[in-house]
Amino acid sequence: MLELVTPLIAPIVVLHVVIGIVTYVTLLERKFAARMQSRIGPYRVGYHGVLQPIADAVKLMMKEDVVPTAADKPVYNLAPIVFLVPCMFIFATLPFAPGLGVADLNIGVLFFLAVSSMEIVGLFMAGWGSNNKYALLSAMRAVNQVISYDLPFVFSALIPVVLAGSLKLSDIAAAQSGLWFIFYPVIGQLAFIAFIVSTVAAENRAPFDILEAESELVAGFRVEYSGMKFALIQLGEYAHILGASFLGALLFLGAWSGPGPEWLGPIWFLIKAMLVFLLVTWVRWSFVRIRVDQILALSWKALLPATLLLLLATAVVVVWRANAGL
Amino acid sequence: MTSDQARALIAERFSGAQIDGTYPITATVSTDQWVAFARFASDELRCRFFSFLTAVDWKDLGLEVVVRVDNLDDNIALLMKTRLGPGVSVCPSIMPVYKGANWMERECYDMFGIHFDGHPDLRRILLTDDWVGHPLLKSYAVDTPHPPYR
Amino acid sequence: MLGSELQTVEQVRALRDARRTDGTNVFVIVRAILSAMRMTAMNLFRKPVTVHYPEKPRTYPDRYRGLLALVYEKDTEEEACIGCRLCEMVCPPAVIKVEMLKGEKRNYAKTFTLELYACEFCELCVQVCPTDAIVMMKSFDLATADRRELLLDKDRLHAIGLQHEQSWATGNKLRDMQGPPKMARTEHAAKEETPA
Amino acid sequence: MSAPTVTPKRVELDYTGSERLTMNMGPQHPSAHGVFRAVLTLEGETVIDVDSVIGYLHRCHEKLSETLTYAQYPSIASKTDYVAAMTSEFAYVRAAEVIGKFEVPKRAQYLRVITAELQRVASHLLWLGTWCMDMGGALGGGATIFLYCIRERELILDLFESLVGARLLYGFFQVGGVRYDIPSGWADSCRQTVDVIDQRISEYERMLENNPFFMARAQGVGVISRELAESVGISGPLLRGSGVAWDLRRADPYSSYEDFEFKVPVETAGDCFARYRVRMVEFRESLKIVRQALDKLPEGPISSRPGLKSVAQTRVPKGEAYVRVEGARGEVGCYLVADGSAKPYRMKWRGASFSNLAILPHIIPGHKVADIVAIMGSVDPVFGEVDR
Repeated sequence: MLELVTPLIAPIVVLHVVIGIVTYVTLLERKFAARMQSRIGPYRVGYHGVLQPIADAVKLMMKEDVVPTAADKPVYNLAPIVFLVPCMFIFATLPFAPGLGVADLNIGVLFFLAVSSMEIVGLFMAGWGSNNKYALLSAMRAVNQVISYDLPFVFSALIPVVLAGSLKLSDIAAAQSGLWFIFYPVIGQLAFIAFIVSTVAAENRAPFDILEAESELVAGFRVEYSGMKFALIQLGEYAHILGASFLGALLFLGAWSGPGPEWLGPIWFLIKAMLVFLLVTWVRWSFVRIRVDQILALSWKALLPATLLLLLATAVVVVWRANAGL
Repeated sequence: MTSDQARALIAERFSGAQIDGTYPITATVSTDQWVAFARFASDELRCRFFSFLTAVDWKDLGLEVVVRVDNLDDNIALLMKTRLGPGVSVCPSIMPVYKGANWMERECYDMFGIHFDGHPDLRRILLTDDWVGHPLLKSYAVDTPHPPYR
Repeated sequence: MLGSELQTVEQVRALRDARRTDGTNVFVIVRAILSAMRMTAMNLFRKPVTVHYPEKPRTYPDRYRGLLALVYEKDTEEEACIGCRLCEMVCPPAVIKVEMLKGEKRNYAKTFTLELYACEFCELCVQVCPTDAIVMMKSFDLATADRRELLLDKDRLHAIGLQHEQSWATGNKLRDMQGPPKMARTEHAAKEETPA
Repeated sequence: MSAPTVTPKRVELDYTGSERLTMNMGPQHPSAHGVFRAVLTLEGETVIDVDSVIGYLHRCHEKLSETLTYAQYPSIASKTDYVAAMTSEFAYVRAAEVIGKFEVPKRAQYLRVITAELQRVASHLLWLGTWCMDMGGALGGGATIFLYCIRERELILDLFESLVGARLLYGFFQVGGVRYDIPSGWADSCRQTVDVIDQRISEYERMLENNPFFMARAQGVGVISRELAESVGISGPLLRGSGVAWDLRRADPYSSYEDFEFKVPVETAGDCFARYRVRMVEFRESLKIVRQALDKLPEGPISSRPGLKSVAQTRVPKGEAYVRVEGARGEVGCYLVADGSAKPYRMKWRGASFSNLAILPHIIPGHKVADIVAIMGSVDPVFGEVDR
């Protein structure tokens, strides 16, 4: 019986937990950024603003949903959902503890990477359907950027795969029970840096947020969205960031391994993911944005060759170690 | 070049000009010589820095166009003036000589209604395109009614 | 566009490419990135400068130029305004309107209106007031949804004067401060003191 | 407002097959520093052509000044360049003083220097913040620098508030001197503030210097050649960034500027980064002048004329003068024609931002959309001064 019910209930539970975490991740980022900028951040709703995300959600739901007259309505209305679904899908393969997750696929990493780059479809639909020149430019930039950065993203995520010798996420986590991959000499650190850079870029976060670029393109592809649709896009974006943070914690920071009893595992995992998230946030609030041509140049001329070489070096090291019997 | 030399040079080349002061040198030339004088100021006095262009409405005596240019190397300041004469509101444009005259002449047209001959893009710059009248003329009282916004 | 022949598109591109520094010095780049991140991290541990405004009122400096008000004379408790209309004439946006009421010993303001919504708080009315009647308050809280409420009449101005703390400046103090030669200023002050 | 006529050639399909897009930036746009509208013609991301539309903030200051007396107008003059209000008042007041040959006491001159230099620092702080926000976005590192700059600018505004009682539009100047003397303890708090800001400027430099993201955006972007700069008449940090050592405080000293030691920074590259460097050095030089002026501040009256008692107290004899001061954005000039009454006959306001903004159509074509905001920010226009 349990085998039948679990696949039905687990996704619902995970979905709700993820949405809950995502809403509070926004508060975490706002507080963190505020302190970095000598401000205090949300403060009025609840004690030190703890109820702020809920207030935001309620506000966005109550807002009028404006559809531009000239918009391509089916595309425009569908875009937030097409954007949100892949962002939520990436949690399907994530194990939160040994055996705790929706589906621990054999090709977990591959599924994750494939689905996470699907968000570009929703992005482009939003930019195109809005029938707005800013949104269109932003969508064009988004396609450029996401395609360029998915490759280094994939290559840097493949390094732990090579080290662990499996595409299954739980296997990769288990392989780090002795040594977290970030502490793997040289390769681990470089791969982590490449992973963070390409995560920031693939998630379109500052300093690579050229498709949002509110000083040039106002708000980019979501300039015409308001109310619930805006909330969905926002939710999708943060879910994607959260998913990538979990992936980073899993691939490099040893997932749920940590001191204390075994049931603390998911909590350790969450803490590590939050650390990755805060690192990305820290980068975001420290730099100015760079231009579209420079972003592409960085990807194709620097990051892609670097990650490729690193992957090659990792493979060589792994083969050498296997041959040497280490 | 010093300011005195510049004065002497102006007096030599533009005999009809009234010259006053040394810093700035105020030179009033006739409207016919206006562009030639601007070119002379730019090329020979090397007053390349274009400061501003404006006009003064001397009521019955007509409009006067005032331009200030500077030579930044030798610190020579030149205030060029020309009287358009009563009732006249056409002046040759010095845009071919100074690029900064583009917006300044548009503003002057906007405020005084002076048509700058040879300006390629003479439209209103600060006021709306459908504004009636030219506000800085003394005949345009502060409380002149204007059509409501469209 | 007009006059852009001096720098064509090609020239701009050439200039831009010529001046581009090669970002190949990895050491410099890494150090610069770390230094920027260090600065933000450093500020993470500084005290926030946010002022919780409505909860904790901020302290105003002595010379604060806030709401305008009329005051009563201290000794006689009469209105200090003599309706001389100097403030009406000096006001740059012309928001003050005064009518004079002739009295036996002194004059009064029959009406005194001030359109606070157009006031620019330049303190010129305070400066010219010969009897220190119009002053400024250390407050600006007069927000309202109705513009008409900002059309202050004489009673309202007197009420504001009693409600808030008065700023330092009065007409005589300002003119004393600006009085040119020091000698004349002391003489002026002496003359003021003798009748009292 | 009806749309400006755009010649059809700009929006048609190009025969080379590349499609052109006309895009409006502004008048309400996050990076327009005020209400500025640029009609851009784009080819992909590259700007081919730009038409600037200004005048949304026009208040006809020049006509207004003909109806206000010399006593009334200074407090209105601060509304032209509201970010550097002190220098705007300064230009007008000095024009009247030059025509009327009014003396200004030494103490007043020094107070003018102190406030003008503090104002320059405050204005440059706002420039640095908004420029970085243009380049970095309100949801990125730009906002961080912006908030740091605003934090430090508040310190200077606090100083001004305790000096004159207002934070933005001061009315500190009057013909013949200044209106307020410094309160007790002000000099000490000013010294402390200057020290704090000096230290914080080093922090901004550490955030931006050599930073690859920042350099990539600023270097080689928006290059202005010296010839173009002079011909259009840009001034201030922009002119000095293009290789002209021209500072009115040095070239045409006024208000005792010859008493102080300071450098005039010059850069030759003429790009956004050169302008950034010039302004960063100017920060330090201004702070240096403030320190010197506070040390040397003489005793004495603050105005050569009796305190204002009536509206028409100041009369200026017949005459005309063009007077300029080095504002935060460049040459703030006032061409004043007086006819002997208490009101000017004609006043021409030469806003530095107006001339500086006129450079945009010359330098923007050929750049990317993202560069426009960087160039706009480095020009640092204040639309109160552009539209007057």
